[in-house]
Amino acid sequence: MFYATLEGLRRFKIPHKFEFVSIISLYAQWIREGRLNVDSSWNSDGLKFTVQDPCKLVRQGLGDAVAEDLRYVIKKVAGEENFIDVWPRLSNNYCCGGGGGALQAGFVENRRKYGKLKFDQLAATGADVVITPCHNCHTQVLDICDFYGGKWKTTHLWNWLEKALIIDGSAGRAGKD
Amino acid sequence: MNDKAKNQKDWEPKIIAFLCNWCSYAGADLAGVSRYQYPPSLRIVRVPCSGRVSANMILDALRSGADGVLVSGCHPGDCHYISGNYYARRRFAVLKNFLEFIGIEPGRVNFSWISASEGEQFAEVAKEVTSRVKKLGPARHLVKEF
Amino acid sequence: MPTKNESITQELRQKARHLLESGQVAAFLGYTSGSVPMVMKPFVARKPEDAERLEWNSFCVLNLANYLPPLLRSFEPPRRPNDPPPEGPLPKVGVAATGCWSRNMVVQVQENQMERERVVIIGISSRGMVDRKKVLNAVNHAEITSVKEEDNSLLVKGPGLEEEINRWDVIRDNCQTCVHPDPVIFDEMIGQLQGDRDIQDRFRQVEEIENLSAQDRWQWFTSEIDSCIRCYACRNACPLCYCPTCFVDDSRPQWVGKSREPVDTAIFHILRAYHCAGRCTDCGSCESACPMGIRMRILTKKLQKDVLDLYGTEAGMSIQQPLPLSTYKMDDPQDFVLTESFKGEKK
Amino acid sequence: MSTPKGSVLIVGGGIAGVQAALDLADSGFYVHLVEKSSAIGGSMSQLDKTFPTNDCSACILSPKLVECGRHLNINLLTLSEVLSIEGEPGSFRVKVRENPRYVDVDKCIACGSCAEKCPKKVPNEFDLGLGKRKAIYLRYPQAVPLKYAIDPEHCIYLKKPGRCGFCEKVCPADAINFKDTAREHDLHVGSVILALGFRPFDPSRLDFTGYGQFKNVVTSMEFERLLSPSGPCLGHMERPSDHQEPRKIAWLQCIGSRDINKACHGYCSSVCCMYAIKQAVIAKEHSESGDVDATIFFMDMRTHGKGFEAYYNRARDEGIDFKRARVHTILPAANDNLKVRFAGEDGKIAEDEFDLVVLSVGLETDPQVMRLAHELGIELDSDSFAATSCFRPVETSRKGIFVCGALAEPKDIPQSVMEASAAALEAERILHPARWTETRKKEFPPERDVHAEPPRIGVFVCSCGINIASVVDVQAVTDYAWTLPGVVFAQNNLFTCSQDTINQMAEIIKRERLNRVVVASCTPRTHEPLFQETLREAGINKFLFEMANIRDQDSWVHQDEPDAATLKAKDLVRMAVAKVRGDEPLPYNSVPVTKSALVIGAGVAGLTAALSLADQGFPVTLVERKDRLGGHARKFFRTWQGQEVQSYLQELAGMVEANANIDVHLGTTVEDVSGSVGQFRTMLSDGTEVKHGAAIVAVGAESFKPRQGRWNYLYGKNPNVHTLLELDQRFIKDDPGLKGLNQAVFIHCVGSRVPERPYCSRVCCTHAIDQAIHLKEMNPDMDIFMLYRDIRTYGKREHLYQKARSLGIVFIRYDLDNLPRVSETSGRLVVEVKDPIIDAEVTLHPDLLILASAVRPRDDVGELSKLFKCAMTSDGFLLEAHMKLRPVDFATDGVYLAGLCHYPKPVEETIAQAKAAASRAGLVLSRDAVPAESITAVVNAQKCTGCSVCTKVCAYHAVNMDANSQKAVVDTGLCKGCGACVAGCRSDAITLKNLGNEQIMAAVEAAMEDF
Amino acid sequence: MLDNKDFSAWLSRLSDSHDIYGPKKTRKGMLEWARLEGGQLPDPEPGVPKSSIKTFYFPQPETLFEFSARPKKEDAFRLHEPSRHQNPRLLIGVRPCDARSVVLNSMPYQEDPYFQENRRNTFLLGYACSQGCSTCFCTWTGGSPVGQDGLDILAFLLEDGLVLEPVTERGEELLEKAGSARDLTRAQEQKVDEIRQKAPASLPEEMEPAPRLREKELMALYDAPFWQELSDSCINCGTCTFLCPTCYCFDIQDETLRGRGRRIRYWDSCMFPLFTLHASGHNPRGEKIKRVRNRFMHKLKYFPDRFGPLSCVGCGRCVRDCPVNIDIRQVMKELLAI
Repeated sequence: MFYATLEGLRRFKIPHKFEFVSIISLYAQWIREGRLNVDSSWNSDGLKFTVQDPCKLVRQGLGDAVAEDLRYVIKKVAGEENFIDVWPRLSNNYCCGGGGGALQAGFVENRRKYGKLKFDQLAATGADVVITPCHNCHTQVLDICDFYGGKWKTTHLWNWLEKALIIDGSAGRAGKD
Repeated sequence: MNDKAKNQKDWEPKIIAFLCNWCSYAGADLAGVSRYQYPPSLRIVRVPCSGRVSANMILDALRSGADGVLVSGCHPGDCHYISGNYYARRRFAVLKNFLEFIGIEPGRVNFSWISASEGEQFAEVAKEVTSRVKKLGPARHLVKEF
Repeated sequence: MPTKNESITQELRQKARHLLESGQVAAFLGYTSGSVPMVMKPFVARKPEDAERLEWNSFCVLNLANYLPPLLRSFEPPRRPNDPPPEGPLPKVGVAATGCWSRNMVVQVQENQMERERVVIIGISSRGMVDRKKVLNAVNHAEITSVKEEDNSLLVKGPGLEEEINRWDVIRDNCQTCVHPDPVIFDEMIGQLQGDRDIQDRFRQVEEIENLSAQDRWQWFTSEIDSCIRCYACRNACPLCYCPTCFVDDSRPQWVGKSREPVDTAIFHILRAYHCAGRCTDCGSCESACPMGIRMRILTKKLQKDVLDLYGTEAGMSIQQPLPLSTYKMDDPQDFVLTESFKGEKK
Repeated sequence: MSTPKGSVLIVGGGIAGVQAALDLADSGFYVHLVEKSSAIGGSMSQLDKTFPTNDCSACILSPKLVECGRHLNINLLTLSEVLSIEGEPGSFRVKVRENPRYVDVDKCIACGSCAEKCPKKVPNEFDLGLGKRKAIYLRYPQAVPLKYAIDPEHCIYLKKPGRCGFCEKVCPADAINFKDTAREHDLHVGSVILALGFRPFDPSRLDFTGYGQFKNVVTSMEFERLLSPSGPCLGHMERPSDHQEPRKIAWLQCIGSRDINKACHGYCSSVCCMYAIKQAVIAKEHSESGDVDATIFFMDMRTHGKGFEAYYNRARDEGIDFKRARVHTILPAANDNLKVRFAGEDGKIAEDEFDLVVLSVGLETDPQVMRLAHELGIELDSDSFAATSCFRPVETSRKGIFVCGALAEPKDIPQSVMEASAAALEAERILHPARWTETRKKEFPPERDVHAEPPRIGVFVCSCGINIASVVDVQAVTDYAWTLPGVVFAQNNLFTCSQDTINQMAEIIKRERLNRVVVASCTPRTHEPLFQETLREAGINKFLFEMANIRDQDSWVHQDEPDAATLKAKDLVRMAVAKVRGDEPLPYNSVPVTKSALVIGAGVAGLTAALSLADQGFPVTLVERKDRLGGHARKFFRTWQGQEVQSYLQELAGMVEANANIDVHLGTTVEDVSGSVGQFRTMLSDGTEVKHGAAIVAVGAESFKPRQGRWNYLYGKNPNVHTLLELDQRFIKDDPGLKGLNQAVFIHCVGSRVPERPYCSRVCCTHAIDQAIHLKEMNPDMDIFMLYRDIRTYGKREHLYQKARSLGIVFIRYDLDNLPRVSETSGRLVVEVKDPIIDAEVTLHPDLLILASAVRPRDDVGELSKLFKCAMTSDGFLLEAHMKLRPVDFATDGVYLAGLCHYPKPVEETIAQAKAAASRAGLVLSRDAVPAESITAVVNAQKCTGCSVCTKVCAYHAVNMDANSQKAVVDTGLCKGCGACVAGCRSDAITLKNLGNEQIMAAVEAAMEDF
Repeated sequence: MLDNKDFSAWLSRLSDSHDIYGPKKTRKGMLEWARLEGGQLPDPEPGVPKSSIKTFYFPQPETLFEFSARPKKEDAFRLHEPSRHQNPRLLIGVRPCDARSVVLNSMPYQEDPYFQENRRNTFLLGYACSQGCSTCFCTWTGGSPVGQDGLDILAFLLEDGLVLEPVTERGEELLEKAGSARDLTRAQEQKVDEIRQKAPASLPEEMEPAPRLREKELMALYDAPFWQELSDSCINCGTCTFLCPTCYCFDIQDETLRGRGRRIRYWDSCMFPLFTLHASGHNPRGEKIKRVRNRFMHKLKYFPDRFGPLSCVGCGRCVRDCPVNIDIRQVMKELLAI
């Protein structure tokens, strides 16, 4: 929806006043502004995080800026030292292999074959968690992790943001388990 | 007198080097600027172009007592005078084979291409030529004596 | 039945007489015989009746091209150096020419020493010329007072001597290894063209020396030339050596000492040969003229071999083909260049 | 406008600035050349070799720099920046800030002792940080001026006065000046030329390249330094990570070019394809192991320049792997190697590992330059290059300020040099009334006639501070010199080149009545002119001089062997004395100039050149073989920028016809040419004899018409098959028939880049695409297919290509093995071609088939080239004197070329080249006499055999056979003194003045003397 | 009479105080002068060696003096005598024609210290010719195959040894040291007489051209038409001149080498382009025909006019080795016919 609207307006040169902003950039902005207070001390076990740059959001969508924001948020949330970047990265990151309807249309074998590249890339990081800020990527990364025997946990970003959130700047975290 | 000097153990060869003004002579200068050290055997004669060097000149150097000769010019294509080194290349190719044919030792008469930016290469060539000549010992074959 | 050379002699006389009679040429350059067996006299027939003195046999060893430019000049009206050339066509000269001689004529045309239009060339495909020294060796240097030639043999006579020698055995080295016996330019032919000869080891003499060590090569070279008396017969018999002042005659600069000293003699022979590089047709005149039996032809043969190997050309094969040392190709071989061989060594 | 100023400011000391400076200074204008760094030379000085000739860059550039540095009428302002420019054409006030060098340039002798002692190592920007230099440094070994400079950023003393200061202590010339300060100059000039160049694109912005991440990913400029013998690894080609020689190298094209995505540079940088090929070729050559695998990843191979396509073909034959693929990512691999993933044209993913990856980075404008342009009011285009137009290729938006080189658009060296001359011409056009008003001229006393005197030789032995004296026993050498024959004076000096010693030397020459001088010091290449000038000041001919190089070629290279070095110094002095004894006074040759020009060909090039000269007051004879002006351009519709050609052409022709200085001969050809630079005499077919000082050949070319053979494509058989120019004709007539068409197909490279015509015609891609766009704009519903081999819309023309694609024009690539097939069924055209992307045959039914056919040289160019003794390429175009640095000169002095007879090119390049040719011709026409070489060949007619070897080996046609005497004669106006004839002559009949065999032999013999 | 063994022994003794030379066959089969050591004997081939003996009188080159080319050295421009050959030379197997050439050359070189010094220092032991060769004609020139002119000792070769006859005083002195000489047997005496008789007869009939040529008018000979054809075939090489024992023209040159110099005298030939070339560039003998003519006119007219005999000893070397068969005998006949 987000990308479809963005690209539609762009390609057909439809005049508009929309500004396209990802929630991720807003998270980052709010963290920078101090409106969201996050603290990575929860991650005392040193869970390692890595990331998937969704094509529609980054490469074809809003570009490197949003991907940098994504990393900024993860580092804030999980701790600077616990983030391991992939290579290639940002706009140049690999596609998850599940796009273009592949997840829905039933080409399972092909999809997993394309996904092998993504799997190898993510596995090479040794991360415990892969952040996938796109539902489509999420499902694909989840599937290839399962299929190829990955050890990581595939999640969205907010799951962890919530863990690191400091309510009122003082009394512990919300939803601490 | 000359021979006596040559029989001494600390014999240092004298090598006449005909260097073209635009490339190899400049390369020799650059070797100096860069302080690349090489044996003090060369006696450089500056000529406008390797195409200026004739067989007669090379033989004259040997006849005068040079232990070796080096002729060096611009790399093919770099000639300041468009094509001088191309003609030189043919003259020298034929001459070098010929001199070796009549028994002049390979290494007595040498040719190289050295550009103005190849200071180190110049020093390398100077060393190589000197060591070749040293191995051969003092020139005798075409040295005029009286 | 006349021998081949007798037939050629007849036809040559006929053609020369015709050329002289008809006024097509002012003179005809050929050979006549003289007082010593096996030595022929280059001869200029100036009148039709002179043609009868022309003779062709296996002892015509000197290259007639050598005589052509001065002979042609002798028929030009005298003029000062900067006077314009005389108007109208100049007298022509007829000449007999074998393969190598004709190739030297080509070189002379290329080098601006004569005009092709001014010579009428009677081509003779060469069967090879006899080396007088080989004959002398064959009879152990006994005195020879007469030699009679058949197509394939020589009958040699002297005080207490009578011997038949196989002709091919005493043919000059250059003729034995000759690849191009046919004239490359001619106006008329006597006899047929025989085509290029397939010689497998035309450079064998050169290769044998190449295979020696440097020391042995020097030994060979010096012993070959040590008898040289600096008479310059080799130079003067050579159609390439037409400089009014040869480098040996120069005193400013003094390239080479003028006397009989080993180094100077060596340099004379090196430079004389080198000056022929790419121009020499291996006609063998130098060697034939040498009174001391020096085989200086091997030097020019070596140069001929290298020029052929390196640049793929042989002298005088056509007027259009450039002389190899006055031209170049971008990708001429340069393995001999130290800085290039460095590359090779490291490979 | 009142009388303009006779001086010009040039900003930027790269090859373009230097060329413009030399052109102007040599034709009567005073030049201020402002360079930001400590030495001129620009980017070209950093290159190893140049394409397509593989010339050594430093070797060919250096002489120009030295000339610039020594020029009496060029004021070199290094370490300087322009602050402001006020005023108008003819009179600009310029403020320049000259930053402190901290080294007195009058004193510095560039011995390098300072840098040797300087403790502070700094990354060397000249090597792009790959190597180190000191805080006191020389920008590069051949730097001009050859003076050290202190980098205040890093100098320990300047940061903390009192500390360090070693350089000051060791400097033998007392040249260090820590108190140096910035100076401001107010310059008053008539015109300004901006030659600010480019900077290489910084690929760290493009993360996929891994640049900055992986050590073995380098930019192409860095790789130049790695290849260069003067670079950080002395030409050994090492990769940065482990200093091993790379065995397998990849080049990635279009890094920072043709990339509207991340690099934001939509334009093509024009030069990268060629330099990548060059680097690959050189890497293979350089390699010590001899087996370097080179792979070039590219989109379109753009080898559209003269000799480029042949270079490309040769590179392919030599085994360089060209992969048409866009690389996705560089991945790290073991041993610091790099893995490259790419999709081939077949769509298959492949992977390859390399030791080294070179990023062929594009050219962009430096932000500092953008700021300066902004401050000066110079408009930049959307790509941040100086905005120019096709008809005014070197004019900026501000009148009187001109631009040349890569500042206006990415371009190669010859194009930059051409524009530099063109910019110089524009300045001259404004300022010509003030020619020679501000220039200086050196005056010398009359020379003493020394012919009859026996040699009286003076020997000056230089200590060069301690540069020589610390190794060579200079006193012993001086004493020794006294004993040599002919020597009547010998002296040792601390610095022979210092001003006071020079003055003293002049006095000694007079007092001792010396008639020969030997200086034993450094290299004649830098110092000979200085000492020769001293001889002239002392009233003797400057050719009575020799140098013995006892520094660069002795003391500096035998530092640990003082005895041997001293012996060698004596030998060198003895050799120089032996040589100088034979030196004779030589004439300062010159040829008086007929101050008018002949321009052959009245196309755009000829018209422009004629006008450019006539506007400066030089009479011009313009010869055109056809009976009207305009040439090839009469068939053009518009430039790639959209300007209409015909109206421009009419205007141009009108101006020519109206110009009283131009004498037009229509329907006329050149019959015969004699004479040489300054004094040509040309016979025209109409019987006129023209005397002229210079000539410009602009005879154009023609369009290849594929009437038969392999490239016919039914041309001339089906009425709907056109060449580009024929379609232009229909555009010019505004043919309504074009609007209703459904489909058009263009076939590129018809008759270009094929075995019988192996060059690229350069203009056709842009032309065809522009036509396609025009068709599409006329009728947006028209389907248009471009069948191409490589799209070569170089430079800013790339935007057209992008536009065409965005308009929906379809591009299908073909290659020589798979040519499009054109047939006809019942009058309708059928085009079949294989589309490699979809891997399928495509059948098209165009209403219009346009053949982008080759530009081919005219057949009669050969005749003309013979008349002017000019060379031709194997393709049949005229061959300039030097592909890189003399793009509009012929090897024959005084003859210049412009336009299509040189090589196919668009109208803007033709105009620039025509102006450049006019500028070069102006060098001759602006003076009363042109200097000619003094050291020339001379024939001894008595020895000459007339064998003509000399005439054959002379590259300048300076030796000819005298028709009467049949002896060689030398035309001293043409002779350059190379001596190829001398070495070729068997009878020593031809020799070089002062470089004859006797003299060289005297030196050789002297070298061998026992003592 | 010495048998070969004693002869060899004698030579061996002499070689302590003399440098001995004689004709030997080279590896190329030709007879040439060679140093004989340790009692080596010359090869008893008939005919003359390739080179004449003028090399010993008129060395190629002769250093006249040496000098330093460095004016500021102590020995600056001081001329010094070259170190000269010390031992006297003995030439063995000299043919009478060659020996006679020394006498002829001595005429113009009467005052030449170098030539005369060499002559003093050189002893000639000649071998009488028992049979002329086809190219020999000494008898025409005033010589004889058994002539004594110029020799110190004349020897007749017999099968078992040689018969030695002293000709000069110094020859006699030399012979005294030969020691073990034996008297001639009758047969040997007869043999020697036979040689004396028969040898001249084996040669062409005497013509005595010298007096006849002296009588001829110079210009008539000079303008004779046959010179043209002669010069047509000549290649102007120096073979005839350099092999000729009586060609004595020389040129002089200074040579420098590594700071030293010397003045040398070396053979010149009237065939060569530098011969009589003036400093102005003019050469009175600039054309081939003039050079060819000069050689023969000098030998057969100018020399006899000045000194009496022909400047030719009839050794036949030029006839034998001229590459174009120019035959001086023919020339003589042509001249005599005028």
